[in-house]
Amino acid sequence: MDLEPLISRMKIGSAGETGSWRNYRPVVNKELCNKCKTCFSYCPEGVISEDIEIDYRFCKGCGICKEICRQKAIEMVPE
Amino acid sequence: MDLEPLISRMKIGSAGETGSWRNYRPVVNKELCNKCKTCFSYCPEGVISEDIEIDYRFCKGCGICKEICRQKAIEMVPE
Amino acid sequence: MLLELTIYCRGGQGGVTSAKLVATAAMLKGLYAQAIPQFGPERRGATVNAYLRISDTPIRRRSSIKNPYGIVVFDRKIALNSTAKLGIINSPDPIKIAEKTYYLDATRIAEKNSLVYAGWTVLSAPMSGAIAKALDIEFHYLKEAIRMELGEKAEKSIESAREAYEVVLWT
Amino acid sequence: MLLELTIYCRGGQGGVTSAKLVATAAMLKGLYAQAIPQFGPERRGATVNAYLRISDTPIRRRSSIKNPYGIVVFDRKIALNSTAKLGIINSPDPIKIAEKTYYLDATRIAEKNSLVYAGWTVLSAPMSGAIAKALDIEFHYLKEAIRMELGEKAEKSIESAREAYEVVLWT
Amino acid sequence: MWDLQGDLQTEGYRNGSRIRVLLTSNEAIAEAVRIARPEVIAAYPITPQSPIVERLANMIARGELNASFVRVESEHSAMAVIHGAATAGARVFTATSSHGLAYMYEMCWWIAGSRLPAVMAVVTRSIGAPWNIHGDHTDIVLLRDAGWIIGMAENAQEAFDMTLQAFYVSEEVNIPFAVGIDAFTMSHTAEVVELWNPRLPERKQAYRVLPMDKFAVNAVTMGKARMKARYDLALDLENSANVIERTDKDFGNHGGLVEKYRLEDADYAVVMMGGWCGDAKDAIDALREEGYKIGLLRLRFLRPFPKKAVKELGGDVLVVDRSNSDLRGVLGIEVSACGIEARNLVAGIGGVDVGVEEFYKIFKKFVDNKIDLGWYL
Amino acid sequence: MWDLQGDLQTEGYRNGSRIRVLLTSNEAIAEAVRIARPEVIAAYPITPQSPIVERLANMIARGELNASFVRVESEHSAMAVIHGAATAGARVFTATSSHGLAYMYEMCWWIAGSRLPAVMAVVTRSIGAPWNIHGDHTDIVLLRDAGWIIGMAENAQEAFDMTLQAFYVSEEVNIPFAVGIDAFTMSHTAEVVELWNPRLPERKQAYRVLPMDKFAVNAVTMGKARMKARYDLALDLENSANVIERTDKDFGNHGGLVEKYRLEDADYAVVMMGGWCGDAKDAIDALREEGYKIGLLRLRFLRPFPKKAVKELGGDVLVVDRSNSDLRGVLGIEVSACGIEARNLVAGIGGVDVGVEEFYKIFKKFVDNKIDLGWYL
Amino acid sequence: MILPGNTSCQGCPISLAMRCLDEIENPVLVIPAGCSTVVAGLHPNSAMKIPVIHVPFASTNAVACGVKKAYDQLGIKANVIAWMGDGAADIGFATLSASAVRKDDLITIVVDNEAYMNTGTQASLSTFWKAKTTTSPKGKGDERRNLALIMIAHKADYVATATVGYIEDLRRKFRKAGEMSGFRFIHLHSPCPPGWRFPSEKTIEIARKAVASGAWALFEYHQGRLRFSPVGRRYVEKENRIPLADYLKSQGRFEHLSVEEIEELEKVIEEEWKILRKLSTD
Amino acid sequence: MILPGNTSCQGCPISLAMRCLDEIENPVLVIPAGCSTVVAGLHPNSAMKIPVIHVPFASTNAVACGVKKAYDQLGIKANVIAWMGDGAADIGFATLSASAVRKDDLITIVVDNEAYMNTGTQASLSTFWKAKTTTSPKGKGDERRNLALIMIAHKADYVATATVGYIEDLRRKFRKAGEMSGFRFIHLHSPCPPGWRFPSEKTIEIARKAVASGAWALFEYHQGRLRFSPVGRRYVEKENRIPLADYLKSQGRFEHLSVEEIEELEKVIEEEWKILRKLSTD
Ligand SMILES: Cc1ncc(C[n+]2csc(CCOP(=O)(O)OP(=O)(O)O)c2C)c(N)n1
Ligand SMILES: Cc1ncc(C[n+]2csc(CCOP(=O)(O)OP(=O)(O)O)c2C)c(N)n1
Ligand code: SF4
Ligand code: SF4
Ligand code: SF4
Ligand code: SF4
Ligand code: SF4
Ligand code: SF4
Ligand SMILES: [Mg+2]
Ligand SMILES: [Mg+2]
Repeated sequence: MDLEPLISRMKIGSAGETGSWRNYRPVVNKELCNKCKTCFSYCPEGVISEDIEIDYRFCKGCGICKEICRQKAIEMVPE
Repeated sequence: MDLEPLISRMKIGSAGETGSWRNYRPVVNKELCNKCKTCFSYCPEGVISEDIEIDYRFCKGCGICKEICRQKAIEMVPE
Repeated sequence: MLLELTIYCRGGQGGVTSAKLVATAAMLKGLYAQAIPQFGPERRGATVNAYLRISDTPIRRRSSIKNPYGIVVFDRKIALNSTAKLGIINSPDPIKIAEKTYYLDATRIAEKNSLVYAGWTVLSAPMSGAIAKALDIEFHYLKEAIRMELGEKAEKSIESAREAYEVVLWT
Repeated sequence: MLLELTIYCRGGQGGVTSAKLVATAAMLKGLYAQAIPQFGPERRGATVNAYLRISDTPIRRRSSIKNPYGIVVFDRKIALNSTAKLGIINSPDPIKIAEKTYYLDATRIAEKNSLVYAGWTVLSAPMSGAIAKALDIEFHYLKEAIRMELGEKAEKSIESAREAYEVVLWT
Repeated sequence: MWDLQGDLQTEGYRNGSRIRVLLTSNEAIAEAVRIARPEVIAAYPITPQSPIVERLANMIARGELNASFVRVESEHSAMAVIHGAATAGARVFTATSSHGLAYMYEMCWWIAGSRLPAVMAVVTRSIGAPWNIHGDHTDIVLLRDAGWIIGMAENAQEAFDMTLQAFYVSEEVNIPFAVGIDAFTMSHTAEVVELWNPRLPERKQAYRVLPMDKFAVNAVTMGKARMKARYDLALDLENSANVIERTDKDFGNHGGLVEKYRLEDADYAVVMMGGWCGDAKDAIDALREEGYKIGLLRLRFLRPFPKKAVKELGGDVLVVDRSNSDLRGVLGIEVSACGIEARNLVAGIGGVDVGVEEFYKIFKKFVDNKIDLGWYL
Repeated sequence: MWDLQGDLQTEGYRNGSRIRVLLTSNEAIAEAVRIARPEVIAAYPITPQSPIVERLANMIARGELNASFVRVESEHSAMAVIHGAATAGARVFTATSSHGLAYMYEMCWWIAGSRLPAVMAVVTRSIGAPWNIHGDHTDIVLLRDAGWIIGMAENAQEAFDMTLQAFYVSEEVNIPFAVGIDAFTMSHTAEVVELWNPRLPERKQAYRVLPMDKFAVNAVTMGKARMKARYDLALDLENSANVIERTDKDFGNHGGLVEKYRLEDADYAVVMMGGWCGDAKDAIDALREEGYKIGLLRLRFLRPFPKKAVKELGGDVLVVDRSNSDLRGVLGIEVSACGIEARNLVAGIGGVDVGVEEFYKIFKKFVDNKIDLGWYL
Repeated sequence: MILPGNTSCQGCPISLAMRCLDEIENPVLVIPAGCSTVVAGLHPNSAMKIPVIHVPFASTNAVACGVKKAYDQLGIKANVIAWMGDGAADIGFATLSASAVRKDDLITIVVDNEAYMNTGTQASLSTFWKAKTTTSPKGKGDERRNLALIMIAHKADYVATATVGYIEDLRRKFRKAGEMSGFRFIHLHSPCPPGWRFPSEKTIEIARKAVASGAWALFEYHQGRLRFSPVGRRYVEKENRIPLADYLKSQGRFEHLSVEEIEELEKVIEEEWKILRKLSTD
Repeated sequence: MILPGNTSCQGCPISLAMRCLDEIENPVLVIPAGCSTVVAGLHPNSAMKIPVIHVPFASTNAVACGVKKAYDQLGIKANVIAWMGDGAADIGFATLSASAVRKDDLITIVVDNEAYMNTGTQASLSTFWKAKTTTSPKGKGDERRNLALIMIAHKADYVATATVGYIEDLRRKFRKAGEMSGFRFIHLHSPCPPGWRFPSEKTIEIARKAVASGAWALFEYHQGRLRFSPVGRRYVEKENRIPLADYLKSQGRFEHLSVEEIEELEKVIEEEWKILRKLSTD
């Protein structure tokens, strides 16, 4: 019996490199950023690290990080 | 197409003459009865008429009428 | 040898149980047996049937019994005219309901042994005694059968069955 | 004659709609046509395909298109190397993606006509213009098709389609 | 005469009393339903059927269709709602797919046993586990014991025509009617359809229940009567073939229970049903060009099963199935049960794409005598 | 070794390591389940299946069976609970009938597709409308596409043995197993059974899901993989025949996929399944006495279908069916699909009583060549 | 609305409740599997003076909804009644809930005998905590579901509890429901002699003890307001109630309960009253 | 607990909520059909770091119950989570209700995006009154079902409402649920950009507006007591709230609403608050 059709295994990028979905790229202004980590908490994709680096391979460019940042430290730049 | 297998028609005594199920027969003592109609209201079978006559063809002998009668006007007599 | 019996009784009187007791007794005797209830809702007081098959070879058929060798009647009010070879009826007086009819006052026996539940006299034990007797099943098999079915609560039933086994008469 | 085209675009750009518009235009011209979306969840931004078949006889087949006669590319970022006869690409500059490639700046045309919804430039109208041109479908059929699909809201789209129809170039 | 509105913004391309429009089979079914004017519609979303119901919801919202649309919480309830409405005398419609059909399965039996006319579109889709939203026929064939008329269309035109015929036939014979179309390759593929507007008769049914009636329907029923009801259903279902054949000309002339494609002189016959028959026909044409005498018997109906047409098949027979029971396909079993020696290939399960090229290869193998029972994996 | 308690107050009549007791088939199944020691049981009441579950509930309450008994609100949930428990690695059991089977139908597909071992008793009963609580096989045959092993016992002994075998086979091949018995004539008929106590191996299954795992089961799966899964299931189901045949001797020696009764020299063969085969055998004996060379092929399994045994049938064949698909019986279709020319009688629907006398008449007609396709009404 | 000589057991609460349907005009009954199916008559007989549509177990409110929608479309007046047991409310709860949320214009009556009686007294979600049934041989482990309260949380247009113990109150509620429109829900306490194990003549007495002991609260909820019914109002206060044991110990299904267990049950019941009292305040 | 690069749409609330599952120890997810199925990964990939059992639409709580019962029998510790959309709660409501009454030891999380998103935004029982969906093209005619309130009426051991708009509060509730045992229910407000028709960057803003306008109440119910959550407590009082229109008008699905309709909605919402306030008193 071949189990493979029934089993799906953990994978980063289960939908591929979703960075290609982006129209806009979030860019963090390190000057303005106070490392409050709010963007880290609210990124639906979980692509912002605790030291506020964005993994552009997978960031879909939703813009939530930009909106949530009280410091206005994130800008959405057209791809 | 024969509809009969699907249709059931109204019938008194749909389960036959259920009076035969009785072990005890409720008998109304007309002396004691004040025609309050409580037994009429509570007979599950609906076999007590408004003037407190019991239809023994169908009375199953449950004894509810005897219990509910405040006048103790109904006695359960062994069949 | 295949014996088929139909039991006529009213819901609450223990017709099915009696079939089971006798069937178990037959099994203990080394025979084969079937005990069959009526298929459908059983209402207390309403007429219901049960069936019993006993054989010395495995019983394969399981359809309903149409022409029983014997009939068993728990309640005299269930009027019956049968052409069966064997009849067993709960009645203090002799009544002929089959070629050879056994009769006994099972109600009295049951009441004497206080086999009365929620106003209903349960006749399975005495009637099974009568049936066993009529079918030539030794009493000790029936006794064992009642024990298997009822466990510790069996004694009163065994007593009733024994009395029935002994007193039943035939016409 | 059976023409099969595969449309490559990103979710939200209007690839399926463009297929429908061109198919309808072909129908109005008296041809037969199929417009086929990708079968499954479409996510905004993700690469999706659509398919288009046009024929002068009824189209019976409905399996996927494996070796298209033409390919249509809505987004230059979707890199493509094809051996198709016909290519149509949204690009300000000539790029060769097929034997004969049409190109146009559909994004600019759409934006000019403010075909932008929720941050997404919808390219169905201009791209359908380019496809119609490449397939030799007269513009008035496409115009009618856009009316059928969009009703009163059709005008801006018709404009874009017309401009595309006129400006598209080929290499 | 025409009152297409809303989704059909214009009248398209007129062709006599017909108009040509580009529609998916889902949309074509919804248009047919509009014309049939059911009074009660209830359905539950499921891919790939949802667009049918959404389009109907739109028509109703726009006032183009005077029907009650009930948003239910499940398919069991969708079928229950139309069961109730049909009992009360309304013309009814629902649609489903796959797990939805499985979830309403009990009600499918009940409505058929109740002899209530009803029409359901089934957008055929694979049943899990595992999940898969694509096309095969494992769902619709499950109705074959339940006492339903089961049709499978090949294209949007036939989906439209068959849906209209479904209302007519169902109400004529008091048996529910399932109209099958393939997931996506039909349900979501837009193509040219000629719409037209037949005058369907008023709702007709063997009985209905009204407030002052004094009878019950479907009470506990003992053996003989219950068996008689089941027999009548089976018999009337068998005889519905006559109504289907007789009215075929009124509903698009698609051939009745079957379509025979290049069969007259065929030494090799393929038996199939559903949307992929179009691809098969193209493949057959190609083989014909090469001189192979091959043809297609397209089953338009699974119930009543076209036994006569199957039995008439001469030469070698290959059944290509899109559903399986065990290793065999469901059609394979049905065809063989007609006393035909048939080979059987199961293909296209879970939406596996089988097109002209594949059919060409399969049929080639068939005429070369290289297929017995197998799966096209 | 024996630990029968509670309902079995004594050890009955010992016969070596076996004891003889008087049990209904419902009770016999419950006893087999006790011996198999499932960890999770979930079931929903329905006539005539309820006594199975009540007996199990009793065993658990008395501490005789260490299982979790989940009182669910429906059959869909009953199957879902045992699906979940099986996924987590527990041995599981449920039981149902008729509408219950129809109501859990989606889950039946899911558990089979998931390749989870599980055992279900099906007390076969007619499916409405109209309501009817009596016996026929319209319910259990509905599992034939779903990927289940489907057995039908003839008597309480076989019900007991088959239930034990079911746990073994199901866990060996990773396919759920339905054990069928007839409503009332078996489920409620007490007869002599020899109980015995085989040592079943520990629970075994192809996979299970545990808290620290990092994989998903049954995610959305595209065509090829989905089709492969369905193929594997069909293939393994077909091959389960080997396991059934091989272990037949360990589970009562009932004959494997079929029982052949007086078939060796028969010119006339009857094909049937279920409890009424006992009556048929008595009728056959009577006809044999009269010199008719008639025998019975009793199908003990509908899936895997005993194709080989059917194909080996010589002479005239009559299939007596207790379920129908259209006018034909379900077994009639299956047997004919094996390339056998068979007559087909549908009988006993909705509990219509067909006994020795009736079978005698039917078989007489058969040998007199007076039956083609028909209903015994 | 039910005729004598039907198949109900002696002392059956369902038969009694069915008689009261004459308070409702133009009734059309939709009945799923359960004792009511049997009581309403076996083919070819119907015990009912009104039309009955028998339906699958889980489908009641959906079928009823379909019937009503059709009548509305066809211009026919009717009070469509989804009449079901507590078991049907279990399996059909999704359907019932959806019907309430849609505010289907029909009357739902749950005839609650606290078990699956028709299949032999198996525990339902309504079965009283610790009651013995054939699937809870040592007493049911979990508390009963409070259907009426849940229907209030659904914002049903009319919610009432009733009992066969007080027929006038029951009839009044049937009548009231019949005169209104919208989604109307009645939860009907129905002691069942064979299922609860008491003699058939005690049906009414036990029903009344349930009220007097606080085990069954009588109220109506309408237009956002909960009101206790006159007949049971004095039992809102715990001190007016009879001991719960009086109610429980008259039934075989509770024979096994210890004093401590009954105290536990009393506590749980009082918790429910607390919520009801909150809801009854303005 | 979900990995980057999954199939969720831009700005998806489900993906965000799934991240928070790391608050719960030993989780085993049971997921029925819905967006969550897709987000969790298409074969052969799983986007989740934890085990996922995909199950039929109506079966979630029952499968979860089976999983948990098996682990209990086999001596395995786990927090089994029935993770479903509002649509799965519709079709599976009987199952959910029974699970609550049985007090199954598991966590039920309803990720409520107020429609059947995965099949194309059809109205569910949770869909906000008057919201446009593909099956309510003129706005939905009936009010949303208040799942949390209904679960309170079920006496669930723990009931909480939460929102992706306040992640700390959400995480706290996940954590709390994970540390308890018994039947735990979390109703999670989840604004969905494509379904509600707003730009993907607005998910959080809209979620917060729901709270600030009173459209979404944040509370916990535990041991018979309802407590409003700190983050939303000030909106218990109507005068502290922002206008409901602020919330509604930021979404395409409410574009068509008139001022009067919004007032109607405000009234209905205030009625619900009334009940909640009653339940929060001692
Ligand atoms: C899908 C399905 N499952 C199970 C049954 C079997 N069944 C018939 S009646 C019944 C119990 C009815 O209980 P309830 O609704 O409380 O009514 P009561 O008999 O107690 O009045 C059950 C389980 C059925 N008919 N259909
Ligand atoms: C029995 C059944 N009916 C219908 C479906 C189709 N279906 C899949 S997902 C879905 C909607 C899911 O809605 P919800 O639970 O709210 O989750 P969401 O996608 O909104 O997150 C539906 C109707 C199904 N899979 N099974
Ligand atoms: S939210 Fe803004 S300030 Fe805070 S960590 Fe992110 S970028 Fe920096
Ligand atoms: S744009 Fe969206 S996905 Fe990208 S980092 Fe910001 S929040 Fe995350
Ligand atoms: S209850 Fe008693 S007093 Fe009243 S009418 Fe009946 S018999 Fe007479
Ligand atoms: S004994 Fe029962 S059935 Fe007879 S009259 Fe009295 S209440 Fe009615
Ligand atoms: S079991 Fe109870 S509810 Fe059912 S018919 Fe008998 S008395 Fe009535
Ligand atoms: S439709 Fe909404 S809930 Fe579904 S994946 Fe997209 S954003 Fe998430
Ligand atoms: Mg009940
Ligand atoms: Mg949702």
